[in-house]
Amino acid sequence: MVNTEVNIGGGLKFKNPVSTASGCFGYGYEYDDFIDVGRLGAIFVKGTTGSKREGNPYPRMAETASGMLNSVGLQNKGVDHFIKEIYPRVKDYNTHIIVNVSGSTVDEYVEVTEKLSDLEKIPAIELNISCPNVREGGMVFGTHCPSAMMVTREVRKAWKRSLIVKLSPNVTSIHEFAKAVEGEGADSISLINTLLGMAIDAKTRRPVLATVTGGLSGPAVKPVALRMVWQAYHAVKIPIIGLGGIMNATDAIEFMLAGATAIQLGTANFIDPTVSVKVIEGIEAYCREHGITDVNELTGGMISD
Amino acid sequence: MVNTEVNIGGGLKFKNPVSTASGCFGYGYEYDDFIDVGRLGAIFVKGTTGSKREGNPYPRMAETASGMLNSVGLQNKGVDHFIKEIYPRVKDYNTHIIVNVSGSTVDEYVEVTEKLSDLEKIPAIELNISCPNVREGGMVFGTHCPSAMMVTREVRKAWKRSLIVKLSPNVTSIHEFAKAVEGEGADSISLINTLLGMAIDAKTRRPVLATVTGGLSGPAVKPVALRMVWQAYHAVKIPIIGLGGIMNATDAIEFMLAGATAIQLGTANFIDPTVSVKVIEGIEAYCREHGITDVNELTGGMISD
Amino acid sequence: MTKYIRDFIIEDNIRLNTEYFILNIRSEEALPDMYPGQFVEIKVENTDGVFLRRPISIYGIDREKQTINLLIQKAGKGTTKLAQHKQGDKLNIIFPLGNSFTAPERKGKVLLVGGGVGVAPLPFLAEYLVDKGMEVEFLLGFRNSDLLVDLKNFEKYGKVNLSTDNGTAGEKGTVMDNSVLKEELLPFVKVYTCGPNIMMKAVAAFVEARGIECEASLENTMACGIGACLCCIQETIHGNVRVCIEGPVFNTKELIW
Amino acid sequence: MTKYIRDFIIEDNIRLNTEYFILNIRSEEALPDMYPGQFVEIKVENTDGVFLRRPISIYGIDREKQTINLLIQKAGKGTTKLAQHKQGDKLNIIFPLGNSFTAPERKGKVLLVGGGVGVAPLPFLAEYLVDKGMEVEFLLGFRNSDLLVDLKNFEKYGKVNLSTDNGTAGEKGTVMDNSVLKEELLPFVKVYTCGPNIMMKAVAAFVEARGIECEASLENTMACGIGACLCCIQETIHGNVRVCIEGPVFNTKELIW
Ligand SMILES: Cc1cc2nc3c(=O)[nH]c(=O)nc-3n(C[C@H](O)[C@H](O)[C@H](O)COP(=O)(O)OP(=O)(O)OC[C@H]3O[C@@H](n4cnc5c(N)ncnc54)[C@H](O)[C@@H]3O)c2cc1C
Ligand SMILES: Cc1cc2nc3c(=O)[nH]c(=O)nc-3n(C[C@H](O)[C@H](O)[C@H](O)COP(=O)(O)OP(=O)(O)OC[C@H]3O[C@@H](n4cnc5c(N)ncnc54)[C@H](O)[C@@H]3O)c2cc1C
Ligand SMILES: Cc1cc2nc3c(=O)[nH]c(=O)nc-3n(C[C@H](O)[C@H](O)[C@H](O)COP(=O)(O)O)c2cc1C
Ligand SMILES: Cc1cc2nc3c(=O)[nH]c(=O)nc-3n(C[C@H](O)[C@H](O)[C@H](O)COP(=O)(O)O)c2cc1C
Ligand code: FES
Ligand code: FES
Repeated sequence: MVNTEVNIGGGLKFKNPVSTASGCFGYGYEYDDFIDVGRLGAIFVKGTTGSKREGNPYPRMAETASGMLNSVGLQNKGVDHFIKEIYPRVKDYNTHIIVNVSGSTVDEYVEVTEKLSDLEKIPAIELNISCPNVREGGMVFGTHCPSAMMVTREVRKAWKRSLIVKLSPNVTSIHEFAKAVEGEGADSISLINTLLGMAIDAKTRRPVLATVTGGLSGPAVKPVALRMVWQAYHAVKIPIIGLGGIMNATDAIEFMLAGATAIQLGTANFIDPTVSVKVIEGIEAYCREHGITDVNELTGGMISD
Repeated sequence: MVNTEVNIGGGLKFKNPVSTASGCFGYGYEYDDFIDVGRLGAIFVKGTTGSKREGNPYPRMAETASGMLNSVGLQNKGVDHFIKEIYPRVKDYNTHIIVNVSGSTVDEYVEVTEKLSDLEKIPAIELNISCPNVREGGMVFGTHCPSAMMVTREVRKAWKRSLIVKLSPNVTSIHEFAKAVEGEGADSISLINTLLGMAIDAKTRRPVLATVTGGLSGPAVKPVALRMVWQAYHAVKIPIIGLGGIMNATDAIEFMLAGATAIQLGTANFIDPTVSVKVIEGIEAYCREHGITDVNELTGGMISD
Repeated sequence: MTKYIRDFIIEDNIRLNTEYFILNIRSEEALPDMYPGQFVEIKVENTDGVFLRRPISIYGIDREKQTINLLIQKAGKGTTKLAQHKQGDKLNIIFPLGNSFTAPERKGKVLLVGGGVGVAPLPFLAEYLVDKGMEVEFLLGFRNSDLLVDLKNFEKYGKVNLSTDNGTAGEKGTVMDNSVLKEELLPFVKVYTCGPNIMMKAVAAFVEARGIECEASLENTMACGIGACLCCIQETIHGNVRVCIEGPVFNTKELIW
Repeated sequence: MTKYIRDFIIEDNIRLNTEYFILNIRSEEALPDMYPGQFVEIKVENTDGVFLRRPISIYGIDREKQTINLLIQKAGKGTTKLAQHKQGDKLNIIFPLGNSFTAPERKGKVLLVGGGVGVAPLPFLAEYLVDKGMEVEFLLGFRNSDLLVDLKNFEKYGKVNLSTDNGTAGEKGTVMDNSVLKEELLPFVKVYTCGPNIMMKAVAAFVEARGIECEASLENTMACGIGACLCCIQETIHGNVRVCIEGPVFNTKELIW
């Protein structure tokens, strides 16, 4: 038997290191038909804001080489809707529901956080300071270190349970941000959010996305994500949740070897809605084959001379 | 007839916007068997340093999804060897030979630049402040704005002909660097160099590259490169040479629409050594089809409402 | 409605003309309920430049044989690869996706307007409507006579009015120029349309103005196809909704387009 | 030597066993000069996860038929795709690449040591050496008898000594355990080797210690194959050199490995 339980910090444990990324797994129930979502370590739900947002105009998606750009822009019905309509529907899943908290101002982040505090079955929030698809806030917090610190500090005051801060890859020094939010009391960090990218249609000479730029995800970004997880691992002591282009168990294991305690699957769910279960099983199979009895041995287990 | 001549600044013109990227086209003659390299707008040769460098240990390459990582690390025989052995061999190509000037210290950059000044048929240098694969210098200059400014300023003093500064994508705000080197007298900028990435072999649990991290290139990075060209275009007045994942004429046109005056082909040459000629012909065909008589109309020609 | 992910086996790949082909795919297990207007998402493997699944409408089903027909136009890399598939090849499919067309409240004649590959969901819809006692008529537009597709499969259900841009088959012009829309009193209780947005908008405007209900099946670019990513949005009077869940079929009155 | 980029047509794809196959590919134009040890770079199209070309040694050529034989082991995604190719398919090839093996200075007996897919360049080398008047003997190592490849093509040129890890064919053990290397006075004027690095190092150390010249064809990961990228480096007494240009064949004395 392989022990697959991992400790995410702030008193939070996942029964296995495999979770699904915000914005890529709806609220979980979209995948009910395909898998038992209760098998997941956790589900990170779509970015949730203070009030309802319509998101960005269409088109919002562009396929790229081994990846995709999106400019969804935090479309969601707001935190109150989440509490009233969605929470009752998902709270009894046999996995952790973690809310991705988003906003344009520190006050909005805090407002959302406070409202979520009343929900017993939300063991953690993921503070999204890295969305590239909103005009104000979002990525600005994630690419300006003092802002990242400030919003983490304020949210930390409002949230007693596990606090995960999701970092933006659109920065010069990821370790600086990792350290900074650790200093402000983050229990763990997740990375990476999407890389800011762009697509043009040469035929029409127009940008493909209505917002011109969008967030790049998928296997294309994996090498960058892996590098950032490795850099962050050497900068902080808190656990790291790694993501960015993970498509299978091998990718997941690479992220763990680089320093991740757990991983998230994003874009991969679009291509194979059953991928998360395959990754759970694949990690266990890898451990058995390699005589690893505790999945935690993988974390930071890269051998380098 | 389509006018394909483009103005790179500092008195330098390319007969067409298509050139080949440093480190990806050797010194040009490696491609003699496949194409008439004289058809190119320019050839950017391998990064050249003050003295001979052996580069990084093997392995130096990892294939990734729609891309590759390299950690060559500026292996070259030094500027004196270039002047004595290579220059005589390439100077009479019917195209511009542009030397990619690399180094670990400002003095080294200046030394290389000064030595190249004597070579009549080198109309421009490309200042490489963005190599992710050397320990000191290299990318440090490209990711720290005051350093980028300093090295540009010093090299500018030593170089009278066209000065192209090659920017690193591993920064939070590319426009800041673009503006900064423009302010120090760069005649044009080229971007992007490689994105810092990493690969791990889950089987051996070791990094694939001897240096652990390396530079990501190829179609995977194209959306990021295109976005940065577009951002830089809106930040500076000097011409931009765009690159990063260009594989065909359509990609090249997208970079021009985003704001590039010319483009470079890097990794694409490895997959098809004749690609550069196909791109030259493809751009002309596009112009004819779209009734464009001057390729310069493409630059910044993206239509956005 | 439950969604499935399954490997289908290609039973037949019928080339109709230079652009269109029909894939007949078979499931090893019984097919679940499916309704006209619904679509499938196909994984196109090993094709340079194709990363995401491709949405394709259900053209027809054969419950007994456990097969689905797909009418596909070679539009780019993914569909061109699909055109090359041979009998016996496997295709991984997520299905059935999206909502479906709805029958009119009262019985009568209905018009099904398709343009190009937008004709794909119409035979399945016609079958459904005929079953419900409607009288079906088609109005189909193609660029030219070389691109007509599988007309017999439409004629089974009702009269086919044709338009081609160059007049090489049926009437010359777009569907909007077709005489079936010119008649003073349109005899239709409901109009259904699928095709290029510009065509659907014109059809919708025309029939709405005459007090006739209209449903359109919309184009969109999709990532997940199952409501998880919010990439496939359409602006409606209810805000931005997902074409893969709340659509692809919309009452045109609800659309802001 | 001039390099070419050309589409070849697959004439035959011969499955040898579960792992190995031979591709026989034909050029429409006459073949240029090629030498043993040289390789080609194949573009493997439409294969998920394959971006760069794949280097494969020249296993044999037929000048008249304008064909090249390649002996390939299914190692991963690219070679597995190649294994699926059929007669008539096209393959884009850059060739001939790299330097080549060299004949010994004086005539005599030579030993060609190959391990696994490393046997690939040896028949072409044997043909060349026999032409130059050498007497050729092979020492080939495989994991087991199921993986023996095309031995007749080796036997044409000289005696074949076999080793398998489990003794199911030839002698049991690695090539280093084979009795042909055990004899007190080795009769060979030169030894050539190609296979896993660990094997080649052992062979080189052994024969060098006995004053015999040794050439090895090295493994490496390549991006361009034509000397432009500096990715395929080998450390030598002359510094880091490119395996695709200065190699793949090296006098083992020059290697720092
Ligand atoms: C609900 C739905 C049902 C559909 N039903 C059918 C059908 O029954 N038969 C059929 O042939 N096609 C159908 N389509 C369109 C089909 O999905 C696209 O033609 C296909 O995805 C193109 O893929 P490709 O790889 O061949 O083209 P690509 O190489 O990706 O692109 C080629 C061109 O097609 C455009 N394109 C790409 N994706 C789409 C898309 N989703 N919608 C419209 N244009 C697109 C691109 O912008 C580009 O100009 C349907 C689309 C949707 C959303
Ligand atoms: C000069 C030269 C000549 C060669 N000649 C032959 C030949 O005649 N027949 C033959 O079957 N093979 C030959 N090889 C090896 C062949 O190139 C690799 O097996 C092939 O590139 C693997 O591609 P893949 O996509 O199947 O494997 P991948 O899916 O890319 O990888 C599968 C495994 O193979 C390893 N691998 C990948 N590339 C190489 C490489 N270039 N060298 C060694 N291991 C690699 C990977 O690390 C991985 O473990 C030669 C290599 C070189 C450098
Ligand atoms: C369509 C889409 C919507 C997303 N929405 C959110 C979001 O609301 N909040 C967030 O933090 N990240 C969001 N992301 C980013 C993902 O959670 C993830 O960080 C990113 O896609 C990289 O992982 P991947 O390559 O596995 O997809 C979104 C990504 C996609 C593709
Ligand atoms: C093998 C390799 C070597 C490179 N060497 C250099 C170099 O010496 N100097 C430099 O400025 N850029 C170097 N680059 C970066 C390329 O010039 C280019 O900026 C990058 O690869 C992105 O373009 P591409 O995606 O078209 O390859 C190298 C890239 C590769 C792949
Ligand atoms: S395609 Fe993902 S929500 Fe519709
Ligand atoms: S593979 Fe590029 S130099 Fe050898």
